Amino acid sequence: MASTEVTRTDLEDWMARFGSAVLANRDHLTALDSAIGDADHGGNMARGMNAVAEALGTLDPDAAIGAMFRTVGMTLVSKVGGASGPLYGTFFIRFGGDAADAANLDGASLAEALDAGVQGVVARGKAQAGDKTMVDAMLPAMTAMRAALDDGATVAEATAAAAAGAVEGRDATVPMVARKGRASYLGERSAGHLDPGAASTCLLFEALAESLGSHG
Amino acid sequence: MASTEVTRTDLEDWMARFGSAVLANRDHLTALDSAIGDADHGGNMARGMNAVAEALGTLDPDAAIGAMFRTVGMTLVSKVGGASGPLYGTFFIRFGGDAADAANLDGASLAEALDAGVQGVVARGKAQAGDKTMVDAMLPAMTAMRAALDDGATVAEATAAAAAGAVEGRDATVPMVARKGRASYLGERSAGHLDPGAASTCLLFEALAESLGSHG
Amino acid sequence: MKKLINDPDEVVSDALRGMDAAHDDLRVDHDLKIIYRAQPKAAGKVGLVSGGGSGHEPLHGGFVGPGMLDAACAGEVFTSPVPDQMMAATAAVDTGAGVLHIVKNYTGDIMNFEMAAELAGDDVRVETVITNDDVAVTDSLYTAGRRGVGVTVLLEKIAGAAAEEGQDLDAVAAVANKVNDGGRSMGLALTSCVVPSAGSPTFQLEDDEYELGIGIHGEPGRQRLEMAPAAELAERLVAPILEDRSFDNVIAFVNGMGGSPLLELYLMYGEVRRLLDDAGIRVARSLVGNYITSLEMAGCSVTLLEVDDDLLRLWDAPVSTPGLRWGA
Amino acid sequence: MKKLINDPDEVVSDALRGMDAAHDDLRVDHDLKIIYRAQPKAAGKVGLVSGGGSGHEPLHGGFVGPGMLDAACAGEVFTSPVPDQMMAATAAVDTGAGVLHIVKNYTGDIMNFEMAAELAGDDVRVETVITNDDVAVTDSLYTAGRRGVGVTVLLEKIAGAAAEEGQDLDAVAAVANKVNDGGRSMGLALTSCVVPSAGSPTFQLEDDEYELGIGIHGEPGRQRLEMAPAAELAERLVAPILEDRSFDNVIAFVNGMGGSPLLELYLMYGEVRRLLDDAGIRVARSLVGNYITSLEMAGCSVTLLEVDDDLLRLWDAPVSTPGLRWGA
Ligand SMILES: Nc1ncnc2c1ncn2[C@@H]1O[C@H](COP(=O)(O)OP(=O)(O)O)[C@@H](O)[C@H]1O
Ligand SMILES: Nc1ncnc2c1ncn2[C@@H]1O[C@H](COP(=O)(O)OP(=O)(O)O)[C@@H](O)[C@H]1O
Ligand SMILES: [Mg+2]
Ligand SMILES: [Mg+2]
Ligand SMILES: [Mg+2]
Ligand SMILES: [Mg+2]
Repeated sequence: MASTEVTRTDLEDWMARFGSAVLANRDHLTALDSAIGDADHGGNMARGMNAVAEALGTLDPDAAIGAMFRTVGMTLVSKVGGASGPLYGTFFIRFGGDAADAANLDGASLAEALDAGVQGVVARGKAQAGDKTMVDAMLPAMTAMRAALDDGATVAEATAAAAAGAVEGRDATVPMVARKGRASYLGERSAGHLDPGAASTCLLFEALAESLGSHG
Repeated sequence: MASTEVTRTDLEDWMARFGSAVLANRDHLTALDSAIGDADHGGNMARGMNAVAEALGTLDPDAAIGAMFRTVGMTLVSKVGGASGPLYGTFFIRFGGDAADAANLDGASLAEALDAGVQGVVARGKAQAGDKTMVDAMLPAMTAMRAALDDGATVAEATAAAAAGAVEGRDATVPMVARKGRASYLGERSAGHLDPGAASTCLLFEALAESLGSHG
Repeated sequence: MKKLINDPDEVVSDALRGMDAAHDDLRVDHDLKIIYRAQPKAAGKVGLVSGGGSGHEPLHGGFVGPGMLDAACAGEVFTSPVPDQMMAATAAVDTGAGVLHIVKNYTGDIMNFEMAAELAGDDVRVETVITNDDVAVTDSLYTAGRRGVGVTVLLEKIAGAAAEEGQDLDAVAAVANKVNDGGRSMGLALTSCVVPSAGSPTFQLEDDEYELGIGIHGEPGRQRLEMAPAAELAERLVAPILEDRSFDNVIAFVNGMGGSPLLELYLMYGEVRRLLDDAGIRVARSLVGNYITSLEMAGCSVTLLEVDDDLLRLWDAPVSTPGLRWGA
Repeated sequence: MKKLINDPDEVVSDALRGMDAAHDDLRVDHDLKIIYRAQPKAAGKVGLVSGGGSGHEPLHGGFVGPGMLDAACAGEVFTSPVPDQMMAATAAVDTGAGVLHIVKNYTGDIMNFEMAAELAGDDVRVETVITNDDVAVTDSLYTAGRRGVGVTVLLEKIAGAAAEEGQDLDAVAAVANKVNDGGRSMGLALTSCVVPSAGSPTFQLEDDEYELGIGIHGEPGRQRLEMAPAAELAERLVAPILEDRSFDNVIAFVNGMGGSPLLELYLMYGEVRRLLDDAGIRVARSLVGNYITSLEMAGCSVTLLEVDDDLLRLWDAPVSTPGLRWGA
């Protein structure tokens, strides 16, 4: 049975998988954003994750998890723009801030760092549950992950639960009427469409679960 | 058997029939002009013939044929613009100039007045036979009318021959490569399309033949 | 998609290359995608920085120059610029008198300008004015709030004139806020637009439909209605503006979304003017043309700005930018 | 057809109503559809009258004002104006120094201006300059000759400045002819346009095609080609111009056909500029934007005008019109 520790290498794998997933889903994310936004979410995320891959490629291999995710976050802030740049940027900056100098994370400290990221997104964007944003995928992901850990789940099980929670949360955005971001301008017409940011958040949690799938 | 004389009333009927034909064919003329021009020939001719109807409605009922067609021509010049305004305007001004103070026309003087009109168009537009313009309908119309009159045809027969000549001339514009007017910019691409001005000229000669269909 | 572009992902950098070449009185930082005046403003005058997604040209880069902006940060198409740009622009244009940030109210723009301010620290005094003049957004409690649209153009001109005459940062910010408070806009689209990196129209409209209450990002509006004559369209734009605020003496601005012929914009202006006359509203100044666009979208917006002598003086002051120029 | 219009047959009169309302410094004769300066030019200066079909806005009406035209005669959409208009405009703007007619080379325009001259008699001395700068028309023996396109804008500005400085009719006509002689243009379309009274697009282009060698009336061009990147499109426009005439020092003008975003026009300008640099041609001045349009057609044209110090001085002279304004 594999390690229970989440290493920097695991987290690099997370970023690589998330990046690939974003590129593979670029057109899909843009199509979602065409329906209730401005048709750029796929392009925004792809530009950002390409820049992240480049930045991580030249990062000091001894950098701690905290420094690594500060780089990820600052890169997204510097390269993406729009709503998703500051939001995902803040997510990773706060994630890194919480992980700080840790060399490895366990299930609990991973959940804590993710929580810090989510709280950063909420603080930055001021969205509440039900506003039809990425937060609606993040919150159920964290709830599911906490519950799994409380039940004694492994890291692999807990992140799989988080991914499943994100998917559920994402799909629950369909009937919602948007109250934040561009989609909110549509009023009732925003109902019936899946939120693009919630969709990219699912890719994030699914990538995490894949990267840690063999962790005890 | 009806009169051999062409009266002012007959010529008013000609203008009324030509006007109706233009309105009925407005979209058709514009469609032809879309293919090799700028999609306004139907609108131009309709605007002009509406104005002519109005002008003739208020014309001194005692005005001679010459004065009447000077009004028709000047109205077209003043209201149409484009290539067709000066060309049809000149046609009628010269027609009227030739008819002058005549109260009635016979076959020969009608042909002469029409010829004066056609020569006016040629002088104004400098198109030659084969340039794919209204002149390609006018010249065969006049040739046919002259030949008919030389053979002793009635006015009705002669104008019917003119109309048939115009139709033949119009259809012969299809394979031509335009050398005058807007269509000439297309070069070889103008071949394969009927010239819109030749089409409106057919309406003119057909209207004449209809108006004089019962004339000996 | 058919566009006069090379690589869809390089549209903004390629266009900035052309803009740089076309205008000797502008300087472009191509790395950071910032448009500056070639000749910086005199020391002691307040700097004006704006920015936003590209695709709204001439806004904002075309409004850089004497009497208007000092710098404009260009984002990707319809994507707000990033904090690095605003930080660099702010530092570059400050002459010691502080800098006004002019931000259109969109979540992304707000957050990126906010982060720029947080990251910049206290080196430069920055005030921010947020434009939110779009009356199509009726419910600001349950939305991201009204969008910044046409008023942004008028505000950049008027605040630019205030800065140029030497007003201090508080005064320039106050005049900017006064413009935003006194301005209202409403827009409609006859067609969508094509975001280059997306490659197909953001939405589809039938041949007998139009979208009422659109923004400037090719996003659908609040309502899809059956196509109507210009007189009725003008009423659909003017009525909600007049319901939202009373007007007495205005700058009347008919803005093209980018794809409608100027002939039609003038025609719409005639209709708008008739409605204003009927409502007893005096028109002090007029502006008609493509000033804040949504790529090739066909359609237009109407903006009314209540003005007093002070705002009119600032409006009339010389301005010399690629997009707006008079008196200089 | 979806347009910001009322009755398709009233588009021009309705738009002129809006134009009149929008510009206090213009006066519109609505009966005759003539746009005049509100403040006529000083006595003893040559008058400039132009005109043509509508749908090319801002040309010509938007170029009426100090430093440019004295009057513009507006025809129906894509239909040249009628002699009555040119006669009235000529009589109105003559201050005794004579009048220059600026006519784009189209059969209809030529004939209507010609008839105006014939009908006017000898009351006013009139000279006529005919613009025919379009290199797409290669064979002038077997066509109506080259069309007048982009050069018309530059000519109206430069001849307007010559008239404003008090040059006499012969001198103004000479400078106008010099501009026409030294200018060449080439255009392309990505889409057709919709003539309001026709109601549907004049031609159809597939999603992977463009028309090379178009004019400004929505007419198809000489060649239909497979869509290509901007760099290649720029070459298709610039190469035939440089083949037709040698250039040394130019005003480089990228003109939008009406439906292409300004972002793309700047991008094209960047590509054009690269080609001119490669060819060793100096660019003295640049102009980028929608100046001579074809309704909502997407596409652009490139115009190069060889200039010397004299033409540059006239180009730089103050101009104050709705469509072109600087130094005043
Ligand atoms: N205030 C907010 N809080 C959280 N998420 C938000 C907020 N506003 C927008 N979002 C998310 O951002 C996504 C859109 O991102 P993107 O398209 O990249 O940026 P933009 O909306 O600026 O074009 C939305 O689908 C939504 O999930
Ligand atoms: N030089 C010319 N001589 C004779 N007829 C001409 C000439 N130029 C154009 N035409 C005719 O005019 C017709 C076009 O008229 P119209 O569409 O009303 O004007 P425009 O070409 O100015 O748009 C052509 O189909 C052709 O028959
Ligand atoms: Mg978006
Ligand atoms: Mg035509
Ligand atoms: Mg965006
Ligand atoms: Mg025409």
